[in-house]
Amino acid sequence: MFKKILIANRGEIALRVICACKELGIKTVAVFSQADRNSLHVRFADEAICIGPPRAAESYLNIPAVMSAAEIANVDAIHPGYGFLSENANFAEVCETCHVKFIGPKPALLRLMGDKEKAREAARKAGLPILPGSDGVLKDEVEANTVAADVGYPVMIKAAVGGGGRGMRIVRSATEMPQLFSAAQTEAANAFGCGDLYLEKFVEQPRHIEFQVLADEHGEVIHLGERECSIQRRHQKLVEESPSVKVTPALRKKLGERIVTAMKKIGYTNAGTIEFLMDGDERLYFIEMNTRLQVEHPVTEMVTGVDLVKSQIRIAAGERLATVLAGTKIEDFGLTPRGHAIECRVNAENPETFTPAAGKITAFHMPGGAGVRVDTAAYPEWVVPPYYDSLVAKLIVHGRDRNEAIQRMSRALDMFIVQGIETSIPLQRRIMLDRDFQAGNFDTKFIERFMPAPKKRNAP
Amino acid sequence: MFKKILIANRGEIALRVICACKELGIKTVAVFSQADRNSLHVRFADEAICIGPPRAAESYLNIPAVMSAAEIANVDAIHPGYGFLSENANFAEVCETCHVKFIGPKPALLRLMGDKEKAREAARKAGLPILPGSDGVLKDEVEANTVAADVGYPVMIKAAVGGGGRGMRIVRSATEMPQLFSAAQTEAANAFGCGDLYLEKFVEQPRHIEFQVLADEHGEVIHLGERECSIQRRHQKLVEESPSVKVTPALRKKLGERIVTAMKKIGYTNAGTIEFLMDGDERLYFIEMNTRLQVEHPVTEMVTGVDLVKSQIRIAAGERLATVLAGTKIEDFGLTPRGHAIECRVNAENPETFTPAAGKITAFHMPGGAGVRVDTAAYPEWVVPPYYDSLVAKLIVHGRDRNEAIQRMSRALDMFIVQGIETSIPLQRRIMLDRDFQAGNFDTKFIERFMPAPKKRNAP
Amino acid sequence: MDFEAINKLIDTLIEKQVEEFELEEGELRIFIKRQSAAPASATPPATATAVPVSPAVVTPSVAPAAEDEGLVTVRSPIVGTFYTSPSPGSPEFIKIGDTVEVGQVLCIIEAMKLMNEIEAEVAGTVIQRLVTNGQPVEYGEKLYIIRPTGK
Amino acid sequence: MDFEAINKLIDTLIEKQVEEFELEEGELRIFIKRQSAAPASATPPATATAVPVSPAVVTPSVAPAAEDEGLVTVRSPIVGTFYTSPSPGSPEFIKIGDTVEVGQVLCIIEAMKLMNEIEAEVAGTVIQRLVTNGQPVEYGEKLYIIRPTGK
Repeated sequence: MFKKILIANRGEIALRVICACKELGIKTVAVFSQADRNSLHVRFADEAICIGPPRAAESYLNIPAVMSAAEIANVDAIHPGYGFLSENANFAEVCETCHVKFIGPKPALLRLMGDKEKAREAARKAGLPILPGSDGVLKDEVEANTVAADVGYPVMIKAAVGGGGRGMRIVRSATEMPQLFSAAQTEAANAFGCGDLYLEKFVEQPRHIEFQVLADEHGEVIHLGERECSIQRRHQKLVEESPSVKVTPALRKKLGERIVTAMKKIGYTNAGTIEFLMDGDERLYFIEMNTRLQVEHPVTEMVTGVDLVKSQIRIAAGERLATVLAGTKIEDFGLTPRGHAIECRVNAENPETFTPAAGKITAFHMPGGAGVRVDTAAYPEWVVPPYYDSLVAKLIVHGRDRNEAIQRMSRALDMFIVQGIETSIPLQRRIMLDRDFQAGNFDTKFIERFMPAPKKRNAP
Repeated sequence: MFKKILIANRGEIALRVICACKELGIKTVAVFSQADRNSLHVRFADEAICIGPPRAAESYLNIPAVMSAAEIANVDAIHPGYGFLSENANFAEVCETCHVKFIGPKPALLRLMGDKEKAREAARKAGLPILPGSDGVLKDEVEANTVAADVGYPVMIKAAVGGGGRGMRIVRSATEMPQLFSAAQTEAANAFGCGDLYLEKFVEQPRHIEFQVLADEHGEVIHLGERECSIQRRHQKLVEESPSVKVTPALRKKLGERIVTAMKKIGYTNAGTIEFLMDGDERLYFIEMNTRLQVEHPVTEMVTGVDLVKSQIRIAAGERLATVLAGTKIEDFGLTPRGHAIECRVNAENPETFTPAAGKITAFHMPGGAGVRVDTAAYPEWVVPPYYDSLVAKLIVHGRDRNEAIQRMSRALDMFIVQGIETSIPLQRRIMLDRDFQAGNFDTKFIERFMPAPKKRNAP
Repeated sequence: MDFEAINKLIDTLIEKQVEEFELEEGELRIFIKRQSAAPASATPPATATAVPVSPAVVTPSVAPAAEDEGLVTVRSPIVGTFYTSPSPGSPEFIKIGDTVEVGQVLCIIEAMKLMNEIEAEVAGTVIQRLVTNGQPVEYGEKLYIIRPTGK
Repeated sequence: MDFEAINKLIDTLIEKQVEEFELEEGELRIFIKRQSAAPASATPPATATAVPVSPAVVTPSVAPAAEDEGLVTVRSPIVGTFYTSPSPGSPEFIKIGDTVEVGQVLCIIEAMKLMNEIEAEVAGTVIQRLVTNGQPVEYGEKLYIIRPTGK
């Protein structure tokens, strides 16, 4: 087992990894930017090293600075968390060169899954269902229209590299294609330095469902069921849960087996998430694979009893899945999750406009009690810096069934006091009380339908 | 179901009941003494009523004040928590008279179990194993010595009424009896207004093991396995866990069935705990029954997935156990607990001398993350009042097995920051690192053996 | 005992934040322990940083700063329901502006079906009533303000 | 009781961050315990009431109040290992008391097997070095204090 791990991240996820290391008896090294000197990941690590100024590009994304810190602290391994360098194949390669274990899959797999079109092709070859669309990158808008006619409009054109919605367009007819194709191409080229586009059938009101996998370095793979992440705004997840109301035990078993087979074919290692769209007929289509820990991993932990971060570390240290999962009784309950878990991402933002709201937290009271878990690096008087993402805390609840989980989330949100900054809590409270949400009737457009009409201005 | 419940308690347990009510959609009424005006149970209840000055006898133990509050708030039911009025048969009777549901067993059962000697006799008749000893109250020291000779020394003489170690003496020979008998008699008479004594065989280094039961008002009873509470100081529990390392599945099944049968015979309703001593040969003997929620109930909740407080409320509202437990899959996993749970009671006290340490909490940071639950009513700048017990927080962890639970508790204690007052955290950290504790080798004398020798004074 | 020197020593210990100091020198032995932990200015930041604790139904409408001017506030000694008269329809025990004697009944508070008479503890003029007839009151709730005779 | 000596002793304890001090020497016995944990300069209530956030290996030994007097602090622009000379055994780039020119190499910091030369950004006299040869340094860590020429 590793003796010392550097955590190349900040905030709640850095703290999450520190917790896992402490439980495994591994020393921890935090790195931090000048904006994060008073952070809890700095406070609770065994060592902490300032690696640069506040801007992420000069600190958390600065590979030489992170590697120098790893060198002077003399660590065995690096946990990248999520975001920042977690899916950076170059970084994973530098780690290999420096004989520091990168806790994640091999660089080649990071690279493969980082190229969406190649990933889609790899998934298809490995036997996963994909959306009908182009075979690889499109030559031009003429080819795009040919393919589109084949799969049927509407279609989605997408940048082969990159993410976050840039370089994406929905095309509803052949006449719209030329203009939208060239706009997407320009946007992709500007944003990612590559204007390559591909095309897929567009699903109008999809649900977002993803499967968690763990794969050891000896060829064993297991899936840990699904998470439903359809409650999103601007492609950012706001509420996640496991299991999904739409995934039956039969579907979970069938798709789960296909996923395990596919991951073995691809040679995947460590933790990963395979994202699917579900259409109105409850068919699932691969969209992409995230080759790292997900923000929403706790909901899977709650319903399986498996600590995913500890599993990542033990797998990276060469342990076999059978050992890593011993005592979890995961083989006993098979594919039936234990109860139901929901996570709300408490963001520092206006709950209606989603404008980020950095600033000082003047009062901070976390809910506790039965079935409640909070993952956070916030504390009273902490200043949420404006440089990074707006996640302040993850509130996770577990209940015997979805109904109890929703009731528990409602009361936990009621008892979560954050003052000094605006947060998404009021919106999430309304979501928990929403009848469609309670009935499980929602898709990725849920928030749009749910948001109130713009406020009327006061009469003059 | 009830519309509004009054919580006749304070601190973390009042908050615990508020959480349960919120999840059930029931309105809550907090009562508080003048010392608790700035308490979280007051903050989070729907209504709050000051019922008296700081002294418990004039507020939380003041039946007319509590009942007047119930009357003006117009509640359907009262949850008594633990301590205070929770085992007070008179209070339960007053509730009945006022047509307010007392959430607990019937007054007759509170009265029966409140008299230890009668309880022991009832347990024996209902088929539970009891320690050999006197048949009821002892006439005098002569009869005491006759019985003692029969069961063999050492024996324990105990007050028939009361608790907390007063009126108790260990007698190791016939010659010691007269003096110790009269001392115990006087103490019991002074403390509880009744000098009645009974006698039992004394177990030298017992383990303290207790079983949780739930019984509905239609004659159905279920047990939820055991808790091990041997880590005590001055008869006060410091660390509790479930399951016990000493209770095998066969023993759990056998004793569990006897308990269920006994509770049906006795006609018990609502939640209760049956306490046993375990001797060196792993035989269990009934000592007493607590007719209320226990402080350490969360460890059972963690390994069963059953919310005990919500169950209490639903049972009191007349629901059947089958409904109350629907969805918990308790029938599926039968008597095999899910993983392992440990609780540490974080008390405001010196961790070596146990002197209570009331005062202002200047910094308060609760641990979070995977498998960690905190039940507390404390917050930064809160002043721990000197009038009540010293419990500041309950830290509960859950792990896939005992080993993971201990590692998790260690890291959670490391990350639990309470400043301004002394707490038991340093002692509990040492307990988690203790090899005997880790190996499961301990009994109720553990703390004595574990405590350091008194510090030497500086040489003059 | 050189009081000046000790005084100076203590000042130094405070300034340098020394918690314990012990000195033995021949006949002399001195031990000083300062109060630790207590934050210098805990008064205002307390409420600012703490969880804002505001009870749901507790505080009644604020009375005029009674105690400041020698006025006497009559508070409820029990939880119950406040009544201004002995029975519905009967005249009130007292009216605002009335002069009351020590022991005179001001109102009743019903608790557990019992009528508890609340008596004046000072003689004076009733200048304000802070609760309304039939209202539930909690322990310590302000009922009346009396200006004692001669104030 | 030598008050001056005690005063000086306490200052030394503070400077060296000694928490407890005990001495017996013939007739004399002295014990001093400093206030621990509480941050000496809890200026904003932020640090006082918040979880005390003190990084494990971060802050280097406190430098003299450099900026106040027009002194210039040279800080590390990267994370790495600090060396006073270009290679083991070779002479140091500079010594305390040396006068340096703008652009003159003060030291090197090794990071990722690369030797990064750290140059003076002002001309002046090197009056203090705050890290030792071979020591790991973090971003922004104080390396040297220079008194600019003419100050």
